Amino acid sequence: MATERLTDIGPPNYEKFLPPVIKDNYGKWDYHEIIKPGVMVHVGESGDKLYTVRASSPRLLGVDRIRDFADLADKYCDGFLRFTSRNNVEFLLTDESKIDPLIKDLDKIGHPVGGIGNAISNIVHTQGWVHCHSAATDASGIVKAVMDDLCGYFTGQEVPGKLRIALACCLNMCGAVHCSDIAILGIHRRPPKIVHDNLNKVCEIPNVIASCPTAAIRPTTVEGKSSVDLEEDLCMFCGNCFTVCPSMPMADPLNDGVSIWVGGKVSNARSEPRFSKLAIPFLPNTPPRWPEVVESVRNIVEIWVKHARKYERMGEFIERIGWPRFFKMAGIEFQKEHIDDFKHAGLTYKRSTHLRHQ
Amino acid sequence: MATERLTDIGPPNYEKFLPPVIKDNYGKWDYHEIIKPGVMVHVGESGDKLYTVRASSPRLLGVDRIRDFADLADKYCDGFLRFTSRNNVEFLLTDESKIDPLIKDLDKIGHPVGGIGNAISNIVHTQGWVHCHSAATDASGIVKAVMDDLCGYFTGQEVPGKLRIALACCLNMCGAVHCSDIAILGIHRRPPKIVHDNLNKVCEIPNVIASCPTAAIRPTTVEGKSSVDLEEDLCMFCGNCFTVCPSMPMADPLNDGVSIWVGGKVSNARSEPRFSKLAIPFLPNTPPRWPEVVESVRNIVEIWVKHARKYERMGEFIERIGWPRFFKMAGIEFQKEHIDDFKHAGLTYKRSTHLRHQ
Amino acid sequence: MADSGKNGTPMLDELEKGPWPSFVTQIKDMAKKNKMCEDLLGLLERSYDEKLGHWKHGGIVGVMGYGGGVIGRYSDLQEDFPNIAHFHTLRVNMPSGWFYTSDALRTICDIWERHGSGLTNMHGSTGDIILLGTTTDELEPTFAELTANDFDLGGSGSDMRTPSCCVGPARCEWACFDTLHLTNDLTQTFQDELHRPAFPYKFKIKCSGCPNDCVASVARADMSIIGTWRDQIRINQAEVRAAADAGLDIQRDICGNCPTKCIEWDGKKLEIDDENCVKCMHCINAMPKALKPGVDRGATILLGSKAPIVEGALLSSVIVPFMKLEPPYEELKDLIERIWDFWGEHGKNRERTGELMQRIGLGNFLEAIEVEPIPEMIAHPRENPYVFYEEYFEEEDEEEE
Amino acid sequence: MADSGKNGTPMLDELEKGPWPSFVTQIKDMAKKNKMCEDLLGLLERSYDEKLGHWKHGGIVGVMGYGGGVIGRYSDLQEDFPNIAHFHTLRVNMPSGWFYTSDALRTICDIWERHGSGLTNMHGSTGDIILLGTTTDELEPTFAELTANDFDLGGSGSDMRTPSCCVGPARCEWACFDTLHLTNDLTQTFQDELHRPAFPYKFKIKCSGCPNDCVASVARADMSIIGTWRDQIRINQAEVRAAADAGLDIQRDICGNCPTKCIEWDGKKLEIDDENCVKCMHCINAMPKALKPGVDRGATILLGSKAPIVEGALLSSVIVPFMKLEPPYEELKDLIERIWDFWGEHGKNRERTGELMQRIGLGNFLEAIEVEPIPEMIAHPRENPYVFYEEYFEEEDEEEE
Ligand code: SRM
Ligand code: SRM
Ligand code: SRM
Ligand code: SRM
Ligand code: SF4
Ligand code: SF4
Ligand code: SF4
Ligand code: SF4
Ligand code: SF4
Ligand code: SF4
Ligand code: SF4
Ligand code: SF4
Repeated sequence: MATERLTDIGPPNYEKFLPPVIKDNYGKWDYHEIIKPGVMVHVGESGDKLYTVRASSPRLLGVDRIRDFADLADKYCDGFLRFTSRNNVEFLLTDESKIDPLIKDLDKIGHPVGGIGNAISNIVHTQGWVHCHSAATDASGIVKAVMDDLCGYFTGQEVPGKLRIALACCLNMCGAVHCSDIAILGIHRRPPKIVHDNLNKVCEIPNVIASCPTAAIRPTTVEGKSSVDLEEDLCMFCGNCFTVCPSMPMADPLNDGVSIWVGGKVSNARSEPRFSKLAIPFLPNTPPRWPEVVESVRNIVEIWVKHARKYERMGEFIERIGWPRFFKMAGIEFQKEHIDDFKHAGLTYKRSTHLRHQ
Repeated sequence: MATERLTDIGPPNYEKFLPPVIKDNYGKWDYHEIIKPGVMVHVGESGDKLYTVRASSPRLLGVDRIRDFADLADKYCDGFLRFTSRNNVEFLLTDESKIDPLIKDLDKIGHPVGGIGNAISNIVHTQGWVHCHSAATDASGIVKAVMDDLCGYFTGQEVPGKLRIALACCLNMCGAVHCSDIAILGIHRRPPKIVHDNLNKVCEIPNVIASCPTAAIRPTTVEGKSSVDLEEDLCMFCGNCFTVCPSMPMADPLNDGVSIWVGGKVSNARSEPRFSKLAIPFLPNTPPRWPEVVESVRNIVEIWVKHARKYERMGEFIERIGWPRFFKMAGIEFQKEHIDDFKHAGLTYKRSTHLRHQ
Repeated sequence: MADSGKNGTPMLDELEKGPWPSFVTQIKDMAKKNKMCEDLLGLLERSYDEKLGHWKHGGIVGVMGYGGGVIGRYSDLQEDFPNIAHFHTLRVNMPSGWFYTSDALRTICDIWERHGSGLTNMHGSTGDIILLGTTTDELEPTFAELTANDFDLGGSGSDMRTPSCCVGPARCEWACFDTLHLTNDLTQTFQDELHRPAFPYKFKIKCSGCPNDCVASVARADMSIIGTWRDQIRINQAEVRAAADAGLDIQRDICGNCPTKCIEWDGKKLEIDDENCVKCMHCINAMPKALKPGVDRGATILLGSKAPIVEGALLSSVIVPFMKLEPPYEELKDLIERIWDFWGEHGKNRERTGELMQRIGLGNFLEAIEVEPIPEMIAHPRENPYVFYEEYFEEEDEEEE
Repeated sequence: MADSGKNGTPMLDELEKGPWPSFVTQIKDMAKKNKMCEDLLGLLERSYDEKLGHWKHGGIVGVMGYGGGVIGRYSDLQEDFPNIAHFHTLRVNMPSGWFYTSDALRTICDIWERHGSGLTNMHGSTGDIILLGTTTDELEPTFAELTANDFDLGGSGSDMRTPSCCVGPARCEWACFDTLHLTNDLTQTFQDELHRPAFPYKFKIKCSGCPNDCVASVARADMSIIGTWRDQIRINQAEVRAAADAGLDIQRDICGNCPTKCIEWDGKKLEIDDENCVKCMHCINAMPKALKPGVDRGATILLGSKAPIVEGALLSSVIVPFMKLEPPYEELKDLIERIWDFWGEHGKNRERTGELMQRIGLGNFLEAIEVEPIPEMIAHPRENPYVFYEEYFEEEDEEEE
C-alpha cells in the first residue's frame, strides 16, 4: 500500500502483458494466414507462430465473465489475451493443438468464435438506456438482436469483404457510426420540451441559445421567469441544446427511434475513407428485439452478400451499381429526407448526365 | 417599311438560313470524319456530304470583315455559313474541291483554319477594357497574345484531346471560365475605394451592405453624409458591391491582374463536368502582350501535350498524376492562396492517406 | 496623356502582329470611316497605358416597351473622347444554331454601319449578336430597322436570357432532340419574359443535343437541356474492327476510359452492358462510324448553374432524368412555368434559381414545383443526420398531426 | 409500474435468447450478488417498457485533483431504484493495444467487485476500460486501489482523451511504426493534459500502424497517426504466382482494384509503379505472403476528425504527409504542443481542432502552427475565386506594404 496518494502514473506498460512469442517477434512478423473462421496464425521471420482465436463479446461484461476469460487464458495460453478495437476477445496461443479445445470451452460459455477476415465482426456501440441520459434508443439490446440474426456471418458464412456495423444511441455518435458500412443511429424527432420553471436555475441561457446550430432558440420570459422558446420549424433534433441544458429534454417515446445508414468506411484500402449515407430515415423503437431494425439490416446485408464483388465494401458496391439501383434492390422508398439540406447539400446533387436509364 | 411598330417578333427562323444539304439530311446524319485540321465532313444516311471549314475569329469584328465572310460564303458555299459556340466561323460546303481555295482566301485575310477535333480552339472571352466598367484586365488583348502563341495547336499540331481556354475580365465570369481546361481570370486585389461624397446619392446603402457576402461593409457617416465603411480584412475582392454601387470602385492599376485556373470541363465524356481549380494566384497586368500570362499558359499546355494520355482532358490528366506532381512539373510554388477557405473548403482537404511519397 | 489616341496607338499596334486575327485591326479598319471607332482606339490605348478601364456603370437605356436587350455604357473620359461618351450595346437575338446566309449578315452590317460603331461581337457569350457601341438616340432607329428585317433584341437584366443551342440535328449525328427547333420555339413562346425583365434575376436556357454539351449548358444555364437516350448504343461490329485495324487501342482508350467499365472488347466483338452505361458519349465520340446513340431519345433536364457571384459557382443538377422532347413541348413548358412561378414569388432580389434551390433545399424546391424526388437527382443521399422530420406524434393523438 | 423490476424482467429476458452473448445475462449474473445490478435490471426493464431512458445529466463528480476520468450519472427514478440513484462511471486507461494478463484482469475485477457494480465495458469506444456504475463515495477508494495496482484513469471532458492504437508490431506484419510504444509514450508524456481538462474541448489521438487504420483513427481522432512507407512495396514473385495458382484472379481483383492502376500482372510477373502507388494497402492485404510495405517507414499525420455535433462530421485531413516516428518523438510532440497552444488560445468553447481549422481556414491554421502549406494537404486547389490576398500596393509605395 502506497502511503502518499498516487496520481498521474498513467496506464500499466503494455510490455508487461506481452507473451514471450510476441516479445521475441515484436515488429518482425512475416505474414499471417486465416486458418478457419475466427482463427489466424501470424508467422514471424523467425518461423515462430502465434495463433489468435477471436471470440465474440457483448462488451458489457460482469467481472465473473472476465474471470472466466482469465481462466481460459491460463488454461490455454499462459494467461495472455487481448481485446480488439471492436470489443472482441483474442486469445493468443502458441500451441496449435489447444485451439479447438479453447473454442469448445468458449462455446460452452456462449461466446462464438469468428469475425476474422472477410466477415461481419462485432458491432461497435454505446451506452443507450443502460447508462446515458441522451439516448434516443437502447444500444446493447439492438446489438444483441442484430448479431443474433447475423451471427452466421460472424462464425463463417461467406461474405465478399469486411462489413462493419456500428450503433450510436444519439447524434453525438459515440459509436462513430458516421463511417460504417451499416450504421444504426438513434434519433429524436420531436423538438425539446422546455422545462421553463427551472431552466434559468440549471442552465446558462446564453449558452443554450448559442448551442443551437439553426438558431431555433430565443430568449423569453415565462411566468416571470427568464427562459427560452423555440421556433419548432427550425429544429432538426440534434440534441445539442439538451447536452448543454437538462431543461431541454429531447427523449420522447412516441417519436424517438432509429435510422439506418450505409456505405461508410475508414480504411484506405482501394478507395478513400468516406461517410455513411442515409438509407432509412426512420424505424420505430420496438423493444425488446427491434424486429424492423433487424429485418432492415439483414436485407441490406444480403443484397451486399449476393451482389458485391470480392473485397468490395458496402459503399464501393453501391457506388458501382449506383444509388438508384440500390434503393430499388433494397425496396426502400426514396424520400425528401434522403436529400441533403445541410451545409454542403449542393455538392450532393447529381451534377451531370451520367445516369442509367434502364 | 412596316407602319406600326414591330416588337416581340423574336429571332428570324433558323430554317431560312439552312443550306439545302442540311435541309435534306436534317437529323439524318450518319457519321463525320476529320479530313484535316479545321476541315471535317459529315456524311448523311443518304450519302450526301457536308464539308465544314472552321476559321478562327477575334470575335470582335467590324462590319467590313463580316462582309468579307459573306463574300467568301457566296464564292464557295452558296452563301451559307455559321458561327460556333466558341466564336469561330464555319463555312458549309458541298463541293470538296472548293475547300483548299477557301482556306487560301481565308489565310489571305488572316483567318487561319483549324480547331476541330483534338485541338486547342478559340478562347471564349468577354469585353474587358473595350466595353465593360467592371474589368480587372483586358479580354481581347490577352486572347490575341495567347492565341498568337498557341496558334500552332489550333492549326494542326498534335495534342492529346480537346483543350478549352476561356477568359473573363472579372469575377462575374461572363466567359464562364469556371469550367475550362485553362481559365484566365481578371482579378482585383484591393478593396473598393469608397467615394463618400456621392455614395448616398447614387446608391441604395442597404443594398450595398447586403451585397457583401462577407459582411465587410457597414453603414457610417462621413462629413455629415451617410455612407458606408469597410472592414478591409474581410474583403476578398469579389466586386459585388461595385456591381450594385458605382461609388465602390474596385479597379486599381497597381493591384489588378490575372489568375490562372486549370482542370475544368463541361462535357460528360468519360468523367463528369467539373470546376476549374486555381493554378496561379496572381500575374501582373502587362499590356500590350501580357508575356507572363502567355508564358504560363504555354507552360501548362506543354506539360499536358507532353504527358497526357489520348483523350485525356487537363483535369483528368492532373487527377491521374496528382496535384502535387502537377505543381512540381509546372514549377508553380504552392501557396496559402491555393487552399480553399470558402464555404465547402473542408471537403477540399486531403482526407485520406492516399499519397504518393516519391 | 489626354491625347494618347491622337499620338497614335503604339501599344495597340503591338497587337496587330502575330498569326491570330487581330481585334485591333478590326477597330482600326472601322476607324478609317467611323469616329466612334477612332475614339475607341484612343480610349483603349489609354487603358493599356494606364492599366485601367474607362467605362462607367450604364444607366437605364433601352428601346420603347422593352426592359432588356441594351447595355448602357458611358465613358469617364467624355472630353477626350466625345464620340464614345455614350457607347451602348445592343444584344440582337441570333438565329438558333448561329446559322446565317450572306444576305442576312449583310443586312445586319448595313443597319449597324448606319446607326452605330460598326463593331460587333459574333457572338456574345450568351449567344447574342452584339452590336457594340452607339448613342442613346440611335437605339430606337436601329431597333426599327432590325425588326423591319426580321431581327429582334435578345435579353439582358432580370429576364429570360437569349436561349442558345448547339448545331444539333442540322449537322450532328448525335443530336438526341431537335435543339434548333426547341430553342426557337422557347424563344418565341417566351418573348414577353425575354424582353420585359420581371424575374428576381436572369434566367438562362441552353440546349445541347447530347452529353458532349457543346454549348456548355451544364455550367452556364439556369436550365440545362441535354440530349440523351434510354436504349442500347447501336454497334456496327465491322466498323469497330476497322477502327481497331486503323490503330485505335480499344482496350486501353475505350474500355479503359468507360466510367462504369461496362464495355468489353475481346479483339473481335465489342459488348456493351447498356444497363450500366451512363451515356457519357466517350466510346461513341471515339468511333463515330462504329457506334451511335440509341433510338429512344430525349433529354435530361438540369437546373441551376451559374457563375460564382456571389454564393459560389454552381453546376446544374438533374431535375428530370429523361424527358421526351416533341413539339409543342408542353411538359417542358409547364415545368419551366412552375419553376418561374415559384422563383418569382420566393426568390430574393438577384437570387438565381440555383441559389434558391440551395437556400431552401432541393427537397422543398421539388415539392414547390411539384416534382417527385427520385435518387437520380442526387449523387448520394445525405451524410449528416440533421433531418427536418416534418411531423411528430403528440401524447394525445395516435396518428401523425 | 414502479416495481416492474420486482415483477421480473419479461422484456429483457427475451434478450437472453439467441446465439450472440447476452449483456442481459451479464447483468443478471451480477444481480445475484450486487444490488446495483438488481436495480439496473429493473430500471432497464422500465426503459424497455416505456421506450424511455431514465438517466439524468451528471454533475461534476470525480477524484481529487483530476477533472476527468469519471462520468457522473444519476437516475430519475431514485425512489424505485435507490441502489443506482448515483451510478457513476470510471474510465480506466487501458494498456496500449488492449493487452492483458489474466492476473491483471483479475486485479481489476476484484477492485471493481468491492467498489462498484461489477459491470464493465471492455472497452469503451475511446478505448478505456469502463467501470460501469458506482456511488460518489466509492470513487476515491476505487481510484486508490487502481493506482496502487499500477492503473490510472483515462480522459473525459475537455482534456486529451485516452490515446489508443492498433495491435501494431505486437502482432501485425504491416505496422509501419511502433503504435504501442508511441501511444504509451504520449499517454505518459501528457498525463496532466489527460487528467486536468484545460482545452476548449476534447482532443483524441489514435494510432494505426498502416493505412488499413484498424482503430478508425481517420474518423474518430482529432489527431490521426497512420503508418505508411515511402519506398517500394517488397514483392516475392514466387508467392505471387502461388497466390494466382491458388485461384486469386490477380488481374481483376488486384490490378482492377488498385486506385491508381499502378500494378501490372502479365501472368508471371507483378510490376508495381511505386511512384504512383498511393499506399492504399489493397494488394498487400490480398497477398500477405507475397507483398509487404517498404522499409522506409513512418506515418502520415492527419488532423480534425469528429462526430457531427454540431457543425457536421469531419474526417481528419493531412497535416504531415510523412513523419519518421522514433523515440523520443520530439518532432511529433512539438507539433502537438503548437496545435494545443494555438487551439487553447483561439478555439471557442466546445470547438474541436477540426472545427477551428475549418472556421479560420487551413491556410491560416498552418501559419499559426508554423507548418508550410504543400499540395499533399489538399484533394485539389480552390475552385472559387474568393482569395483573401493579404497585401496590396499603395500609389505611394512601389513595394508591398
Ligand atoms: C484486431 C484488429 C486491430 C486491433 O488492434 O484490435 C484488427 C486486426 C487486423 N486487421 Fe483490421 N483489425 C481491427 C479493426 C479494423 C478496423 C476498425 C474497425 O473495424 O472499427 C478497420 C477499418 C474498417 C473500415 O474500413 O471501416 C480494419 C480494416 C482492416 C482492413 C481493410 C479492409 C478493407 O478492405 O477495407 C484489413 C485488410 C484485410 O482485411 O485484408 C485489415 C486487416 C487486419 C489484419 C489481417 C492485419 C494483420 O495482418 O494482422 C488483422 C487481423 C485480421 C482481421 O481480419 O481481423 N483490417 N480493421 C481489429 C479487430 C476488430 C474486430 O474485432 O473485428
Ligand atoms: C461546332 C460546335 C457546336 C456549335 O454548335 O457551335 C461543336 C461541334 C462538335 N463537337 Fe463539340 N462543338 C462545339 C463546342 C463544344 C463545347 C463547348 C465549349 O467548348 O465551350 C464542348 C464542351 C467542352 C468542355 O468539355 O469543356 C464540346 C465538347 C465536345 C466533345 C467532348 C470532348 C471531350 O472529350 O470532353 C466532343 C466529342 C469529341 O470531340 O470527340 C465534341 C464533338 C463535336 C463534334 C465532332 C460533333 C459532331 O459529330 O459534329 C462537332 C465538330 C468537331 C469538333 O471537334 O469541333 N464536342 N464541344 C462547337 C465548336 C466550338 C469551337 O469553335 O471550337
Ligand atoms: C456581353 C457579355 C460578355 C461578352 O463579351 O460576351 C456579358 C457582359 C456583361 N455581363 Fe455577363 N455577359 C455575358 C455573358 C455572361 C455569362 C456567360 C453565359 O451567359 O453563358 C455569364 C456566366 C453564366 C451566368 O449567367 O452565371 C455572365 C455572368 C454575369 C454576371 C454574374 C451573374 C451571376 O449570377 O453570377 C454578371 C453580374 C450581374 O449580373 O450583375 C454579369 C454582368 C454583365 C455586365 C452587364 C456588367 C454589369 O455588371 O452590368 C456586362 C456588360 C459588359 C458590357 O459593357 O458590354 N454577367 N455573363 C455576355 C453576354 C453577351 C450575350 O448576350 O451574348
Ligand atoms: C462511454 C462512451 C460510449 C461507449 O459506450 O463506449 C461515450 C459516452 C458518452 N459520450 Fe461520447 N462516448 C464515447 C466515445 C465517443 C466517441 C468515439 C471515440 O472516441 O472514438 C465519439 C465520436 C468521436 C468524436 O469524439 O467526435 C464520441 C462523441 C461524443 C460527443 C460528440 C462530440 C463532438 O464533438 O461531436 C459527445 C457530446 C459532448 O461531448 O458533449 C459525447 C458525450 C458523451 C457522454 C459524456 C454524454 C454527455 O453528453 O455527457 C456519454 C456518457 C455516457 C455515459 O453515461 O456513460 N460523446 N464519444 C465512449 C467513451 C468510452 C471510453 O472512454 O472509452
Ligand atoms: S451516443 Fe449519445 S446516447 Fe449514446 S452514449 Fe453517446 S452520448 Fe450517450
Ligand atoms: S435540438 Fe438542436 S436544432 Fe433543435 S433546438 Fe436543440 S439545438 Fe436547436
Ligand atoms: S467578366 Fe466582368 S468585366 Fe468582363 S464583361 Fe463580364 S462583367 Fe464585364
Ligand atoms: S468586393 Fe466583395 S467582399 Fe469586398 S467589400 Fe465588396 S462585396 Fe464585400
Ligand atoms: S452537343 Fe452533341 S449533338 Fe450537339 S453538337 Fe455537340 S456533339 Fe453534336
Ligand atoms: S457511352 Fe460512356 S458509359 Fe456508355 S459505354 Fe460508352 S463509354 Fe461507357
Ligand atoms: S492498422 Fe495496419 S498495422 Fe495496425 S493492425 Fe491494422 S493492419 Fe496491422
Ligand atoms: S498499395 Fe494500393 S495503390 Fe499501391 S499498388 Fe497496391 S493497390 Fe495499388
